[in-house]
Amino acid sequence: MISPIHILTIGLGGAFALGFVPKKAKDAAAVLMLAAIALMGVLTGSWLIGLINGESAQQIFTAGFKPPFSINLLMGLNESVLTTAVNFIGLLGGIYLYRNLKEAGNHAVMVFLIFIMGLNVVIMTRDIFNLFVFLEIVSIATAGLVILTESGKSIQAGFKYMLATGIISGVLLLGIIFAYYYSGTLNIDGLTAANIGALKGGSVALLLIMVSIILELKSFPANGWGLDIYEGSNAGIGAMLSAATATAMYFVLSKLLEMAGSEWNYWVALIGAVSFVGSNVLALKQRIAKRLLGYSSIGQIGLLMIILGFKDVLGDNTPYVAFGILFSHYFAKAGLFWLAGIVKQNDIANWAVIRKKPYFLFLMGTFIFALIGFPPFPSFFAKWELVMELVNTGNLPWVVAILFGSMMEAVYLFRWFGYAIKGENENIEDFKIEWNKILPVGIVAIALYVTGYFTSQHTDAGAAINWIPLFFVAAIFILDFLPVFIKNTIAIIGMAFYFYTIYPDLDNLRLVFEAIFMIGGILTLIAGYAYKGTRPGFYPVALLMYAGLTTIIEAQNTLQFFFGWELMTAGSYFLIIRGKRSMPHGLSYMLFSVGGAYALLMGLGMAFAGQGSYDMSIINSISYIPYWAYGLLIVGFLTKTAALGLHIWLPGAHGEAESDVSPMVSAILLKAGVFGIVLTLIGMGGENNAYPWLPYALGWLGAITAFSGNLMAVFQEDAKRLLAYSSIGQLGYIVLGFAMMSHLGWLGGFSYVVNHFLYKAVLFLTIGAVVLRVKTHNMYEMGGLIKRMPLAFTAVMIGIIALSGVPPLSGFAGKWLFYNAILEKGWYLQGAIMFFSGGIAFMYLWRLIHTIFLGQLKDNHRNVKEISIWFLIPIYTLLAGIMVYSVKPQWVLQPLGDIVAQWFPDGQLTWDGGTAFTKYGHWAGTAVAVTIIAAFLVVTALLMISTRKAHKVKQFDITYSGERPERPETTHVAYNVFEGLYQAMWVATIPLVEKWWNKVSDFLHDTAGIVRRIYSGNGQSYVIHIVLFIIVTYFVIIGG
Amino acid sequence: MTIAKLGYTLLGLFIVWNWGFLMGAIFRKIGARVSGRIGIPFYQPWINFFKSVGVRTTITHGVMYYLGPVFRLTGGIGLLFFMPLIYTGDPNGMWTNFSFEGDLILILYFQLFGMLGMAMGAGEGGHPYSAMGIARGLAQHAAVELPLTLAILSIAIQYDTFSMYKIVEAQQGGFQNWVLFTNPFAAGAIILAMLGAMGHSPFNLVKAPNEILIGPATEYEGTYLGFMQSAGSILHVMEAVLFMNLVFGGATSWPELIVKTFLIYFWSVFVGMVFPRYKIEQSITWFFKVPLVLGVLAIIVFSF
Amino acid sequence: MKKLLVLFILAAFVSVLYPLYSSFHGSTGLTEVSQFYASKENIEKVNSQNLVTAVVVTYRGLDTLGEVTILFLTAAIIAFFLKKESDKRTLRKNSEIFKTAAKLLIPIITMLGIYIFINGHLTPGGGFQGGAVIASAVILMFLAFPNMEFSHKFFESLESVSGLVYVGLAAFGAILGLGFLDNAILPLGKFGELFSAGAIPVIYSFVGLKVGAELSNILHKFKSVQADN
Amino acid sequence: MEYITITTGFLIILAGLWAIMTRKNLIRIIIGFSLFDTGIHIVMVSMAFVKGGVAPILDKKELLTDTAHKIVDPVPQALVLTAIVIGLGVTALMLAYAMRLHQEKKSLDIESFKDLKW
Repeated sequence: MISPIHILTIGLGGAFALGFVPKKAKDAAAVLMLAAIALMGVLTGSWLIGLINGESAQQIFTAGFKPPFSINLLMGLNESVLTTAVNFIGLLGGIYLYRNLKEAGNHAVMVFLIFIMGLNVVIMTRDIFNLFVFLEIVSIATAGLVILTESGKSIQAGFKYMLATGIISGVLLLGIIFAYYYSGTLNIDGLTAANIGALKGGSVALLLIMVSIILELKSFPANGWGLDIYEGSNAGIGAMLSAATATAMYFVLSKLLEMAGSEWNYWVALIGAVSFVGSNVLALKQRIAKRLLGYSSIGQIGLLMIILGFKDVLGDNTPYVAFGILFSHYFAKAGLFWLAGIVKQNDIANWAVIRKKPYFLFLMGTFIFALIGFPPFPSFFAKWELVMELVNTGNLPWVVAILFGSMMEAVYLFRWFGYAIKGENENIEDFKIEWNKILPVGIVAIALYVTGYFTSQHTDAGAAINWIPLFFVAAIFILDFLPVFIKNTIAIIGMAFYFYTIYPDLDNLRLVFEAIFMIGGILTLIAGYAYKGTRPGFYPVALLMYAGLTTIIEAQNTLQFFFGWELMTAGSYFLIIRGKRSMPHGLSYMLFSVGGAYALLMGLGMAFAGQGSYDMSIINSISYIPYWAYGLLIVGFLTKTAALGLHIWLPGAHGEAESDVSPMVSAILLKAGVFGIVLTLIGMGGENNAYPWLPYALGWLGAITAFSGNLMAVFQEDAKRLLAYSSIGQLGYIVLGFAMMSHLGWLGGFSYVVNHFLYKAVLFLTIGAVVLRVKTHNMYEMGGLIKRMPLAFTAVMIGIIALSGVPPLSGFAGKWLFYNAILEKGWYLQGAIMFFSGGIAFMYLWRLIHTIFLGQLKDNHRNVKEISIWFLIPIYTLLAGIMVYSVKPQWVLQPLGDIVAQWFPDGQLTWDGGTAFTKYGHWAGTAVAVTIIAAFLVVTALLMISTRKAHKVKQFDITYSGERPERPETTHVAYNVFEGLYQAMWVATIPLVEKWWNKVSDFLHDTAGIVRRIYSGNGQSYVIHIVLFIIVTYFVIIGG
Repeated sequence: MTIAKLGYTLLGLFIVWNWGFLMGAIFRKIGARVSGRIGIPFYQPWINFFKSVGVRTTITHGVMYYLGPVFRLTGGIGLLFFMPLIYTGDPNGMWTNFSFEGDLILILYFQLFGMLGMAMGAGEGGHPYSAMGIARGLAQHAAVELPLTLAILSIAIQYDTFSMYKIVEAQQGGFQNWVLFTNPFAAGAIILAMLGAMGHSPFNLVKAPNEILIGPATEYEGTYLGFMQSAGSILHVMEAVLFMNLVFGGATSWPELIVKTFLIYFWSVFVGMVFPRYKIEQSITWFFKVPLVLGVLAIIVFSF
Repeated sequence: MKKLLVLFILAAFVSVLYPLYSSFHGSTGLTEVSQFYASKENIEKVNSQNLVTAVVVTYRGLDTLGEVTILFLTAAIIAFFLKKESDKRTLRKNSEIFKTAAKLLIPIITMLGIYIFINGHLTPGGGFQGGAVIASAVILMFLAFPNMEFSHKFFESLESVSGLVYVGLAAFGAILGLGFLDNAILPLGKFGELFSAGAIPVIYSFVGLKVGAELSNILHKFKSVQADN
Repeated sequence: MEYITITTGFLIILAGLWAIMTRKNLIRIIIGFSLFDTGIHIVMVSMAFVKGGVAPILDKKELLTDTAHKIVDPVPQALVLTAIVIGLGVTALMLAYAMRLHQEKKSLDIESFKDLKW
């Protein structure tokens, strides 16, 4: 193999040779440069392959002497990975910047080449002074590249950069020379052996070296200059700085950290944490895309510093974790910077223009999800491993800091993405595609998926992940150009087949949920046939959600579970955000989901701690602060079930979603949270669990959620929001049921799970279909539609009777079980709240059916048609389910009872034929239904006998104070009908939760707004920041 | 057995139906006398009923409109089916109807059946006052339910059962065993909540549109109205029976039932004579005050 | 106010640096590394009379390569960064004495520069110093004859050739298996003579040429973008 | 001897920093920067000094025996050479920047270049 020293030969030789290329032959120069970078890449790449295949790392000596007497370089596995990465991104970046470099001339091309070469040496060198020299090369080259495409801003940024790096390198030099004075060597390994940190002056020298490297990484808050060059320079250069330079500098830090000794680990981690959190918080206020990316880069480097600081804790996993995060950052950030250069929009709000070319949106989404750590990207697996290990070793505050910082990052990245997906883009000029610019972006995006896949294969838990659903998603994504009919059929067949293949392997508990997910999924997909055209982007994301859902069910280990959970979140986010006015709700949905996911992550980490396994069964025996662990898991799952306090995303998200998406996210998706809660509660040990306060609190939360959800539903004018609030309430019942931790409670809970799936799917589908016909969500704009759509009316009528719990329909089963459970458990007050909530539910249900279907038909609806047949098919299938459940409840409740009895054997229902007994009473579902139906039929018959030939009267044939009203708008009482109730209960409708979250948000944004003023833009103050940073670290680390 | 039981049940239904008419007439009369009028003859309800049924029904606004009274009447009849009328010492004995020992939850929820159907039926008529009345009714109903449920739960805790038959059984053997005395808080809450459930003044804003002779009752004529009058009479009695069973020891014979339901009904009429009508928000807040406190106390007392 | 703050910061910075200062006690002997360089065996191995040059060009030759690269980079950056804003330029006429003296001095200064880098391995001096001296001759030229044509092309080619030779010599060592930048690729010669120390004088000469050319280029660029404001 | 130089070196570093942090004029800041660099260079050279040593140029016969005890440390001297050249490069580039900045806004006041902030 060729000695890596020839990177220098190639790089420098190429750069010097460029001097001979005639000024006119601009292409020749650029091509020569790309060839040189490619050659360096091939060289390092061949080393990478060789080292992976077991060759040993090579020391490169110069001048024919051994270190420490001469400078040596090292090509080990890490070095080969990183140099290859640098050269790879250098090549792509060179291609991206092709035109700019060409136009700037040979000199600029030389600078770019030397920049890449310098980074290679920085990674490989083992001599600290040599490191200093090549760092200078890199920073001078950077100062040159900043002004590649000149503007006043870039020159200013470049000057500030030079000022700051000048000071930093001076400090570094001072540290180096004193290190030499104390140890007599400049070799990093020699310095490591000399342990200069032990001396008083030596420790200061070490501090100066370490701090200057940390400052080179643009640590918060002495990093205003860094942000300026990200913003001021060409986006292609920003990509280089963020991907290549940061990668190399990070490795330098890791080299020097070994030299500094393990006592520095803590400080590096601490500075990293401050940087990660601080930078991400300040970014909240940022609206300039490139500067935003700068903040994010700095944050990510902070995270990487934390990982480095915990290398002793992470042990052999350190490279896996660090590379996972590093490479996600490397690809994604390069991609985003490049996109910024293509889109050419400064204000993130104007990124809506990216939607004009949908595949760019896909690229942007890929990068953003990779940055935040969603599957299937490497950062997901790395973050998982990191959190698991940190929790395992009890470093909880660190985990909290990491997750908080990540959360903030998610806020601004998703806000940006939200603008891209939903912002106004009418008046923004479209951008042009240049092939040399799109190529690198495409390559890094693909690389993210590929590296993600291979990262997952690295650990046993990750290798167990079933990728088939994801491949199916990918396939349907490729087929996205096909018409709806074909894609829908493929999707339905795919899901049905998949369900058929996996259902025998599932236990009964999982089968119940999987059936809801898959059968429900297929039924809601059928409604998709009603759509025309290609419906771009719908099927990949819908299937992504189902892929996540089924992965949750199938999960054998916690990693798989979390993987599925995040996939499901991502898919549902895209589904929700498809709605017309759903942007703000999509954002809040995502933020709550991400927050919830982090709670889960911590909880799962605590489960891992002390058990050392990822098997799903660890949830059943958490030993490390179990109260917290179970609590966090439950909180995580509650974000998905939209418990009070975590619910503010739901009404908007479900209400504004498309007609067939609302049932997916409401009837189906919410059950994923329930499934999680069920697993957690099982894990807590069922009846005699040792954590009585958790279910108790959960029970109250459920009851209050039920009450507030229902009450809010009453005051909605928007039909879909009404149903959305209703879902919050219904999920409150479910949570309360499971919280009771008794057989009856759980059976009630399960009964509700099944029922809510059935009737909420019916209601959302029907209302959604009606909305498609009448083109409004506002109930007061509808009315009298029973005349135009009797089938829809019937469906809603059955749906609301089932929901309200009025016998004989299936909803009563849940109610009956509930009150028996309540009495058994002794949770009377909660029970009373539930009952009251039921009464309130009645109001909104009546309102739903009355204001839409009854009352006065509006003039503009006189010719609307019955809802689409494609909606009616799933609706009536579900109704059949409700009817069967209603008439033969034992068919459903007995199997559910068997499932529940696995964990709650006591207090089961006893069955005598169709009659269920508890110790408090009994209920004969079939008999009751028969009795009522019989009575109903008899009475109907009597009426029919005595009312022969009743003729239908006209709409306005009503007595109205002696006059006949003529306008349906004024006669249809629909708007604000529950004013009386509002006057009595307005106190309970104050959106305290929303206010609270707004306060939190305002607080963070205000803080960011104030703190970021330290970045005054004055280069001088940046120097002061740097000096202060050094002083503060000195006093903190070494002390007075 | 079943045939015989069906016979008894239908007989019970007939008695209740008539007693409801008679009781209604008596209280109309009392009301008239209190306000210095002569009032109707005691047989007026029957006249009304037969006249309504006898008139040819000519109009309909649609299917739901048509089925509204059916729902209503089915609700009334069903309530009677699911509630034991008279305690005979045998859970499946005569006059216990098809109550399956009278599961309280079933009864509480089935009450809503007629209400719901009626609401939908009247809704299809398209009369604005129907909607207003129903909206008010539902709001008030929910407010009434809260103290009522608390009290009923308290009684259920007290006797450790949801079976109405068992609750009645436990109150046998003298009035000192009545819930009224054994669980005064619950009883208090029920007695107050009852006022709302009966729907007399001051809680009759729901029906207020009646006074100006429009709303559901005028929308429906002929047989529809007859059905609704029947349903009204049955429901009135059955509500009273519910409270009688819960608080006042049930009834061991028809005369006892008639006396007790009369007194229960009288209580609500008496209050109605004395107090003027509440606005809907006033009535809701009223139920959240004393009745709610009593209900919570009833729960607290029995949950330890 | 700001100055007070800066003063305070500097005071704090002094307290950071003070431990360095206070722990400095001078040196009583060479470090292990320098002792190695000063050992007889290694003096002979490198065969350079000037030990500093031996360190600069051989032992730490990679640094020097980097250093040369930095100058090269700077020159390249300045070349594409500084652009002519306007041609209008009024210059004061130089006096005849100055011009004549310059004509006389420029060759001598250049000679001195060349001497310094050629003898870099024997006497104090070397490529950088020599290059800088040559550049000072160029400054003098610019001052004395501001309107004289300056062949950019020539200097750039000189730069590139020197750089390529340097890298080539360095890589040649590696290819021969001696090591990158090993001076032993050329005969070591006799200690203390001009042709000694192997590749050092060759390298240093090219470094000198390169530095001279680069500095001249930079200076020319600075000069050429000046304009009347 | 070495104490004098190292003290001077540190003082020059501080003087340079003072200039960088307080002067408004870009050229003065750059001069401050040069001072800062020079100070560091002086400190470096002070490290090299060994009591009684001569410059490490072996142009006298007696220096060739027991060289290690007769000369001062050549390494910092070599390093300082590199450092000086780097400093020169950086200074040149900064000056070029200053020229461009002046072209942009016809001002050399650092306060006038605050277009990028927050």
